[in-house]
Amino acid sequence: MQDTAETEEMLEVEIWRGAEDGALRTYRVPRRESQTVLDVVTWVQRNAEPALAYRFACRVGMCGSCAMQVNGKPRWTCRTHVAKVAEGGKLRIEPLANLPKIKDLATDMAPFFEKWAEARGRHEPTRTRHEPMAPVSPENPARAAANAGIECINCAVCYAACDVVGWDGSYLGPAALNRAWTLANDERDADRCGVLRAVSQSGGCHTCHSHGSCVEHCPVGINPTAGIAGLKRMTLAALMRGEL
Amino acid sequence: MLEARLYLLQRASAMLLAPLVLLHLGLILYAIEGGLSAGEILGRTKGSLFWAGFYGLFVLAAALHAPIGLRNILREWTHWRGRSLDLATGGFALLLLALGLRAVWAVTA
Amino acid sequence: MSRDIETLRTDILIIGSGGAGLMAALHALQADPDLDVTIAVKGLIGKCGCTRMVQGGYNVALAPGDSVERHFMDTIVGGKWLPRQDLAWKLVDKAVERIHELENELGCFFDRNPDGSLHQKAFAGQSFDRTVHKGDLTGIEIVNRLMEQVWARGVNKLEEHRAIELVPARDGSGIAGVLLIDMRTGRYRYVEAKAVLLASGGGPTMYLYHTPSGDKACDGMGMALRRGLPLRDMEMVQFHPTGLLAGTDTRMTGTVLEEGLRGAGGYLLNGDGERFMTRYHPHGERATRDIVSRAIYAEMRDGRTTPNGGVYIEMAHLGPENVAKRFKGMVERCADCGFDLAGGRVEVVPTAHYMMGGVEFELDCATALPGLFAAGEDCGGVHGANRLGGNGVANSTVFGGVAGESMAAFVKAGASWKEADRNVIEAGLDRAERPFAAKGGDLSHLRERLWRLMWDKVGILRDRAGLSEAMTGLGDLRAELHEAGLADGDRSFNLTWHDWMNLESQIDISAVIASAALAREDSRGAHYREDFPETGSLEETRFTRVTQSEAGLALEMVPVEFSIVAPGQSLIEDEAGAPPTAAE
Amino acid sequence: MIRASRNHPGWWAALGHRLSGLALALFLPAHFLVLGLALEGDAALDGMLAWTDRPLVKLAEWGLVMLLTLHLGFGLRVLALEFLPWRDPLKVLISLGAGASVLAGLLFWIMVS
Ligand SMILES: Cc1cc2nc3c(=O)[nH]c(=O)nc-3n(C[C@H](O)[C@H](O)[C@H](O)COP(=O)(O)OP(=O)(O)OC[C@H]3O[C@@H](n4cnc5c(N)ncnc54)[C@H](O)[C@@H]3O)c2cc1C
Ligand code: HEM
Ligand code: SF4
Ligand code: F3S
Ligand code: FES
Repeated sequence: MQDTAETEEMLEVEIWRGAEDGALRTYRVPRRESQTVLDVVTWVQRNAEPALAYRFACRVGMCGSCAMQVNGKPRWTCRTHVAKVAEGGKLRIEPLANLPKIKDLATDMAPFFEKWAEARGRHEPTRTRHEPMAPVSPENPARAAANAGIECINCAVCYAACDVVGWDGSYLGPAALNRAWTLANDERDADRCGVLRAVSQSGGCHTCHSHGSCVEHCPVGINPTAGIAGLKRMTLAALMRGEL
Repeated sequence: MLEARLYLLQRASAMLLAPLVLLHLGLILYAIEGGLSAGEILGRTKGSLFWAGFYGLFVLAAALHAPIGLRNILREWTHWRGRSLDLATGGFALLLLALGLRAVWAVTA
Repeated sequence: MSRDIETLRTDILIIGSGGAGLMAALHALQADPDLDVTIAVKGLIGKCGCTRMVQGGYNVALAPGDSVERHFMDTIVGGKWLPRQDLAWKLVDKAVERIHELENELGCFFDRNPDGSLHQKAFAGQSFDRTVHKGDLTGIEIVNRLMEQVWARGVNKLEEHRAIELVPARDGSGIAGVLLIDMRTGRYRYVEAKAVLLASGGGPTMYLYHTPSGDKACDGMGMALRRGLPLRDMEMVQFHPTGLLAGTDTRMTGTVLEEGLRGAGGYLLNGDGERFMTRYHPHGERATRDIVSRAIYAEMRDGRTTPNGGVYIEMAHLGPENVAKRFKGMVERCADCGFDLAGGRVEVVPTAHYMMGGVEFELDCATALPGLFAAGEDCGGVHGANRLGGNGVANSTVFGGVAGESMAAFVKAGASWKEADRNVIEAGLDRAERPFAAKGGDLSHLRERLWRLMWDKVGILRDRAGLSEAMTGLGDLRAELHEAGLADGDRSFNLTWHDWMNLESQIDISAVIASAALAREDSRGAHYREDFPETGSLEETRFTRVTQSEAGLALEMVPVEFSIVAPGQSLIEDEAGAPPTAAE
Repeated sequence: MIRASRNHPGWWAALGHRLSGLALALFLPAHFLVLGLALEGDAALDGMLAWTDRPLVKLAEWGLVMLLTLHLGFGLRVLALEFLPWRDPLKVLISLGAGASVLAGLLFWIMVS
């Protein structure tokens, strides 16, 4: 049943081989009924190109390791069914855009995470492990706003989709700013002003032009455009108050 | 916090420009619908303090708004960055302001 | 040429970046900020391993009416009296401080009650609602916050570095360092360290159907075994009853469909469309993980299967809209894979989930090799015969932190860098180089055979004959693997080379599982012997300990010390800590 | 050059906004210059009238008006996105903004021509 090998319907798959100076190479991969883009890549590695480099871990959309450009769009490949993307039985699979290529489909995600840290993307505590936890009402609007952006899997799909990232190397990008937005709304954080200062540097939230490619492509439905807009408003308010 | 200030200026000037442009476009439409010639229009604006203020504000806002936008475009679409770019776009702002005010003078004085 | 090694030096080397590894790095640096700490990990920091995949949540006794004693009793009773009690106590006791650290210091967003207090939900096998969570993506929240703090602490990162050998000192005085492969370049690296943490997270990926992330292959246990360290409780492999089944060609197969589906009243149907669970247990689909897994397996063995050889889960009778709302994440995931969970039937199969067994370790996370510490799923003894849902991530973060502190103290007490035993390094290189010297062989086919062998003979239902066959089969597979070669072309980011090494670790540890399962002639928790279906006397509970020497695997049955509570007793008045049996 | 990831209304709106803004920024000084120059001297009014009657200049002026309308529409969209606290209908808003400005532009074009 899972094996349609008898009829051998085939996919024509172009895969990027090499680093920056690489090129596309074409493979013919048997089509299966249940088949994700990651499965296609795996098939090529196991059957045609043993040295093919790609990255994955969880295979269920939680680790954010497996993102690639599929027919020109950044996607999580472990949860992208072939039926959804194969146009006329064809797939073009390339490494994620806007990141340095290491080899084949694996990119160097270091700049993405460095920018996350640059946006002060981490909690500054107000309490220690020996104190009781802060009561936080789930209905509190700030908490709700933070909650809406917190489940980011740092897959860098939005980062690859955003043109401004490609145009301006210093731009922190949607994911880092989205994380900053969750922190700026977290009443437990000791230095929310520090977050606003971090995202007001050159390359910060004001560099975003609200293209919306990030929200368009985020696989888990996060809306960085809204979060970044929120940061813009918050930083302006802080600027007026003379706190920046 | 230069970026935040520029952002503020650009958005504030845009908010100001929006109604000004609407009015300006409305005026043009009205003029066309009413079959007014340029001469007739000028006849109305000449010597009017209102129109002088209106277009003066327009020019001021545009002279803030456009160079900031241009700076963004140049930074993102070319390799031009840094002080020279800031100076050049600043110069462009002054140029717009000067040409604009002269035009306002010509139309309303 | 290819055997060239680049050498690095650090105070503390941590293998793995799950809950255990990341927590250890933070705690070591809190104890002494001047320490040079390095994390070496097979994937990217924080983006691999199973802590990230935790859905249910984190068990900790916080609520009024709950107590550490109660959590302890649930853990011991759930573990069928097999856990090492002082370790289990440390788990439940330290979990309270750890969850406060996660929320207060690391900034984890845990779900709240309307009054602002922490929300704790019910989870299988527990007498109290004590599972702290962030929706059903708790692991992402915990690991993201840990990862952010680790980046900020100046920890040295060796990402996409695979540990292949624990290297002892030449004079036998303890550990000297770890041999690694820089996966991106394909070159070898030797990292000298005063203390090393093994936190590579086990993971039963040698089964046809399995849940853990693809980077896990029991490498850590394999390395420990080669150093002569004892592994305990290795026969205890937990199966999750409902893994997604979509054929063996897709990596989706084996991934977990959450327990709550059954808890909420989902039906399990066999290939004939019949609800079968009530034939096996009065609680039907809501029976515990082990009972449901065995029942499904029995149906499968009797041939009443779905097209792909499993059973169906069906939710539609609960109202498709309702299901779509209540189990949004699961419904979306199934939809992405082409299945309609809310309104149709989805094929499922039990899937290997977690290894209760692992390296023997002490309360301070020390192992028998001085300077080598261990924490998390690599370790055995905390959970006994069965791990409660929610005790896994508590285990890795609690003991990871303990290990960090212990390593800092160990270094402070004067540990030094040691001269490595060159023979072990050479042996490690030989093993890694082996596929390049061999010719031919079909790795995919070998993997599939290992998967099926373990699934059929060392899986959910076991008996002597099957286990003996498995021992022989595993020997054959190892021999064939050693003949299976790879072209020695591009070694950088060569996943097939790493697949080869994964298979070697998996085969080594499979043999340990099979021999422990053969030795345990009773049935309890995750281990079920059809030829010995009785649990036997709890008072005489013994655990398995496997060690490896030149002569091969040696097995011992060691009596469990009831150091805190004995069978028949309880720390809670009038209760034996008997947990409810419902799945939710 | 147009990547598949760009093919959504928000991106097209941003491109339209940028190109119209760019064109405006380049046209505007010329517009000012012409206005200023044409009105110098005694025969200012007559000269002006004659000048604006030339078809090429007429077209350019119409173009400027067009661009302004487009840019206004797209600009209002950006301002709404950034300053109105609407969260969920954002995607809709992005498309609406784009659609509305194109419509406004067309309408204007039809009315004036
Ligand atoms: C799908 C799923 C759901 C789960 N849900 C829950 C739950 O709800 N509640 C709960 O308590 N527990 C749950 N668990 C169990 C829990 O995830 C584990 O118990 C725990 O997180 C293990 O943590 P760890 O740090 O020991 O290992 P992991 O988090 O698995 O990390 C292991 C690390 O070691 C690295 N590594 C492996 N081999 C090498 C090598 N050779 N060299 C270098 N690095 C290496 C890996 O890449 C990884 O970074 C779940 C597990 C799975 C798979
Ligand atoms: C009608 C009133 C106007 C409004 C509401 C408006 C609004 C805006 C806004 C919000 C932006 C920022 C876009 C971004 O960063 O993504 C912008 C950019 C810009 N505007 Fe305007 N604007 C107006 C008039 C003008 C005028 C008259 C000019 C020209 C003289 C102009 C030239 C520009 C330029 C060059 C940009 C940069 C575009 C970019 O960065 O992509 N604008 N405008
Ligand atoms: S915001 Fe969405 S697309 Fe961007 S990194 Fe996070 S999960 Fe990925
Ligand atoms: S795509 Fe980029 S420009 Fe802003 S809205 Fe998203 S970050
Ligand atoms: S493999 Fe983890 S998100 Fe795809």
